[in-house]
Amino acid sequence: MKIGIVVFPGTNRERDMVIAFERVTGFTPQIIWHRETALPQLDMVVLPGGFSYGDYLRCGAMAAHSPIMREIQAFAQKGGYIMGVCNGFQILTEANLLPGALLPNASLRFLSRDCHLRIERNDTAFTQGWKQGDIFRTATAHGDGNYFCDAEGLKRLEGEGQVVFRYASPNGEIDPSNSDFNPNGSINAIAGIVDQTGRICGMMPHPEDMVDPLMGSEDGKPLFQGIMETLTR
Amino acid sequence: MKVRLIIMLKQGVLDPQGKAINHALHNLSFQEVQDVRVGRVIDLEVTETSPEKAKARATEMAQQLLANGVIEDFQVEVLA
Amino acid sequence: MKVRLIIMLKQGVLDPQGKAINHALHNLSFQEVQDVRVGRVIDLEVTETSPEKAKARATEMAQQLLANGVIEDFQVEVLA
Amino acid sequence: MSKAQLIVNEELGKEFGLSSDEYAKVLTIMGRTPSLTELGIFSVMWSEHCSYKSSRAWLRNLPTKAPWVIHGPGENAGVVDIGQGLAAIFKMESHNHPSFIEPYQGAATGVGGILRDVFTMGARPVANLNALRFGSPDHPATRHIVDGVVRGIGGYGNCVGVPTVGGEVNFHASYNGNPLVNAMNVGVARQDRIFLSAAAGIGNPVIYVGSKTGRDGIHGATMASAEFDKDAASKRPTVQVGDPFVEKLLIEACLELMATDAIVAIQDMGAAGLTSSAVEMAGKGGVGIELNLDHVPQREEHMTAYEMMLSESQERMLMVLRPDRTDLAKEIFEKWELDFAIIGHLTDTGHIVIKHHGQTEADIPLEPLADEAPLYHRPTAPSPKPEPLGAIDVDVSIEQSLIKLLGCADLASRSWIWDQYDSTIGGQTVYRPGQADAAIIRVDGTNIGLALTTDCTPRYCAADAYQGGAQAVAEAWRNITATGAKPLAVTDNLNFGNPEKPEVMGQIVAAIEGMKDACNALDFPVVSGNVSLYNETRDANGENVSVLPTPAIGALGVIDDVSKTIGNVFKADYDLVVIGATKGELGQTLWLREILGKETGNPPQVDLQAERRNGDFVREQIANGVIEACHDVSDGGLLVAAAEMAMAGNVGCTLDVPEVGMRPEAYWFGEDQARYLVMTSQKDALLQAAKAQDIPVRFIGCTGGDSLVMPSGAVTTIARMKAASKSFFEKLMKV
Ligand SMILES: Nc1ncnc2c1ncn2[C@@H]1O[C@H](COP(=O)(O)OP(=O)(O)O)[C@@H](O)[C@H]1O
Ligand SMILES: [Mg+2]
Repeated sequence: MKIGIVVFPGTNRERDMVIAFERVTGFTPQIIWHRETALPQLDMVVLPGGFSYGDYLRCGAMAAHSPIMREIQAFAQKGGYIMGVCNGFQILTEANLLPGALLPNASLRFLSRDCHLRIERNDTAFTQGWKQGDIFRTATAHGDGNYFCDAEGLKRLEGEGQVVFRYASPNGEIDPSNSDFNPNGSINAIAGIVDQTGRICGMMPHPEDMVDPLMGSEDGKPLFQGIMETLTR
Repeated sequence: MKVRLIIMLKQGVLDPQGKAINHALHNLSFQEVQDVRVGRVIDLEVTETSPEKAKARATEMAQQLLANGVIEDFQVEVLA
Repeated sequence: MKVRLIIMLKQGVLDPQGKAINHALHNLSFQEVQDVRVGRVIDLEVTETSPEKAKARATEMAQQLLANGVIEDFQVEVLA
Repeated sequence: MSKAQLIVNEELGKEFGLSSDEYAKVLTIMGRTPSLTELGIFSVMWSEHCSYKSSRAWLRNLPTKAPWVIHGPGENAGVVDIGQGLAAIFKMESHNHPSFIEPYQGAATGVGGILRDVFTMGARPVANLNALRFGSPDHPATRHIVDGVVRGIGGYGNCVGVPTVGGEVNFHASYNGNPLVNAMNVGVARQDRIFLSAAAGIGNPVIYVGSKTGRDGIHGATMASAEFDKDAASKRPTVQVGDPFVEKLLIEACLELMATDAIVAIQDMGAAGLTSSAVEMAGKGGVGIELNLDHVPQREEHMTAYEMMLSESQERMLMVLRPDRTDLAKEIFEKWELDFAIIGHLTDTGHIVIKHHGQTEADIPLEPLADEAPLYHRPTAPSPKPEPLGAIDVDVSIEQSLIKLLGCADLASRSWIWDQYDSTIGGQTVYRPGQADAAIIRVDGTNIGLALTTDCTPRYCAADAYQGGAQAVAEAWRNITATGAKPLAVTDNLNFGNPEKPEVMGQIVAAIEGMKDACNALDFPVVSGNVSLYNETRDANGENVSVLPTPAIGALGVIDDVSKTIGNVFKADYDLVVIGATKGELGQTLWLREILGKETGNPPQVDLQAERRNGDFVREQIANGVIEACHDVSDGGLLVAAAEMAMAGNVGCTLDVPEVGMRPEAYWFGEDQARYLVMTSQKDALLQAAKAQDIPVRFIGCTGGDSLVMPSGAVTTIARMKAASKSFFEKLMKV
């Protein structure tokens, strides 16, 4: 399994991602510097969290228009898998690889706390480690995670089953209007989506920080197990 | 030549910042305020000397990078 | 009546956003860009009908709340 | 505009902050009237901030050595051995005044500055902490300052990708016009790759990297600088704006360069920017330095030598490189898209020489600049003794008192703050804020754990600065001990009022004395620190009142196996034991202040022998697995400690030992020191071990349920406690 983690200036959660892949799958991802002009042979590209270009302008905007993204677009065209977490999700929407946009949190404040996600479908590489309806705890840490898309886009997303992770209460109830459970105010409590092919996934929370009991939980492990099962099959 | 881009959230996109400011202004007794929308200004100093061309280029910049068409509209103004 | 506030960093104050955007525009081959400054727009919908009064009130709002006088300057414009 | 309009004389020296004596000294050293740039250099190097002229004589008394101390005070940050060839590098620094002027940027640049102090020594920063003091919650400015400071700390720390894992907050009217923002950073480096600032190698190039220089923060000489640049509308703000994005690049670039053999010496440009970094590097190395300012990367036009030397633009570093490695270094900094310029070289003249536009703007001998820096033994006066405790007359029940205390400014849940700080980035955070008495971070790639805390109780210091200084150190040591880690060393941030007032100077001296005794008794040396004086608030009558004396202590502990650390969270069905003697001291307690509205009596007395004995016992029992959760008893006393552990774990407890020989309030809310509330499933073993070592212990109840149940049978639900605890920030920060 060949995973490439792309590092832009200001990316800062790449190390967390490396640790998670190593710990859960035993595979060591390679780091790809944003100035590289060609991608190596890869099964999956990961865009990790952070503040690419300081998140100045809009989160992820400048990274989305940097040269390496052309390669990543081509990689997507050829059927490659892509996962964007937090800033990576923002980059994927800014690059139009995923629909919608991430607006400032409804509270207008950065939020770093644990939340619960419900698995909406488990037939993707990213969710097959769970059962549909499973609830898991994960960390969040972002200022702009408030998922938005217009009414038509939302209908399409929901209709096609592209929502894979939703913010939920610890018991699995979904209540988009409750800020305890839907911390950033996302529309329909959407926390993560896939594109129409199911091979490109973006999510705001950080399962990669939840793979070690010492750090409080191993709830994030199934993400990486699922990816490994798909990519080593 | 100086060009100004004004970038605002599209009608229909929720603007929590505008809402918060509206609220805060009411608390300060600016009761006449009915609605607040918050956006971004980007002032560009460019070498281009033709206003038309400068405007066209700034439009390109907005489309490619500076505005996000999914949620934002923009206007271009040549300042000087 | 609609009033627009344009709030920019004072001359001489470092504008990290502008700097980064300038850089990104160059990477996208907008070589003509020499300098970028980023600011905020706040559009206020007010009940006031006299342009002078509206402007005066918006100025008060900026001074009291909307602009940070330590590092920002602002302009008021009556739009409609 | 011409510099000639500014005549350098004693008068101007005064405006620049130099006393008549100091100005006379400058004349003697120079043997002539200094140039404007030279005067600027003297004034910043001899400022309180750079020279520690009021505190230096006393700071010397603090213990700074231990077998595990690699570098103590004098370097950019303290360095201690944490095993496996690794070192922890840490320091705390204030940004008080800037945070009042512009809370967001003031706090943000405070974080940026302390990060640079740490990574300049070769460490990768792994954790931030912040010790904050704000004005009274009802003061109209407080909300705005809290909002800006917290956003600023989060904004900078989150962006650079360093987790913010702990800190403390107090509110008091003395901080109304002068909040205290003390930022601490901790980094980890290999012991054989630690970088120092002493320059060496005559002829070696001096390199400037990072952001460009603008006219930011040129105060010291404030007014004056505006005068000779009329067109720039004298209103130029002196506020520095931070750019955490550039800081992140700077960290990566510096660490990449540090993996090579290119660097001879390196120093961040902190306060007084280019001046202090150049002077200190050359001074420490015993060499001369010549800079040509034409090569300094500049953000603004027509900057003068004076402005460039005094600018406090952020995110800049100065380095001395091996001459054959400059190309390599340039390549690295260009890769990270940072400015890189050779701006000078080392000389054998022993002078700092500044050239600009072909002119020599300054030429100062370095030795006297350092050696003859002013040093004051300012007069001290004892502080008035606190009013006696007085009669205690209460009609508020224990339960009501508890609820009131949990919602008070100094005890209420701080989650509103820490929720805005990324505390998990890096994937090494074992205990976040609110989960343990000290934050616990694993050192990446090892099992080593670092325990981090900041502590100080200003109201104790105000009542008795000696006891307060000792208490701050003891509490920090206790907080680390309560996690199972071994306390190693201290960084301090001494925040006081105007040292020219004898009572303030008396507080400074007494607090340092208390710190010294505690550090000695606890084997807890001071390895770095910072002093911030002249912190004053103008009161309603226009008088300047000093802030409460606030010697903030930041501390670090270590444990070889991080999985052995414990938190302060209740789980169901354990026994609860108090370790340490309860005498029921009520002087200066929160209970007294919040329930009776009195701030009287002596603060709880620190018994350093008891601290040491009880703490060593607790650590031993944690290592043995006998203690499974632990919380030190401090602000609010025993009942508050139990309530905090209950809220953290969502598990209640039944307290079934009635208080003995004292009024219940004294037992439950007294703030006697050297105590821990611990949770165990091996009560008998614990009690026996304590007895064997003559440690005072007392079984006080069991955990379980969803409420706190008093011996009287009175029940307080966790939900109610949590609501009270949350209400303070909700109310304060409500839009
Ligand atoms: N400014 C802050 N930033 C981050 N965490 C904080 C801050 N202030 C307090 N905390 C956290 O809140 C918890 C309680 O703080 P405090 O009451 O000072 O603890 P204690 O009195 O036990 O030392 C600790 O985990 C502390 O790190
Ligand atoms: Mg503490």
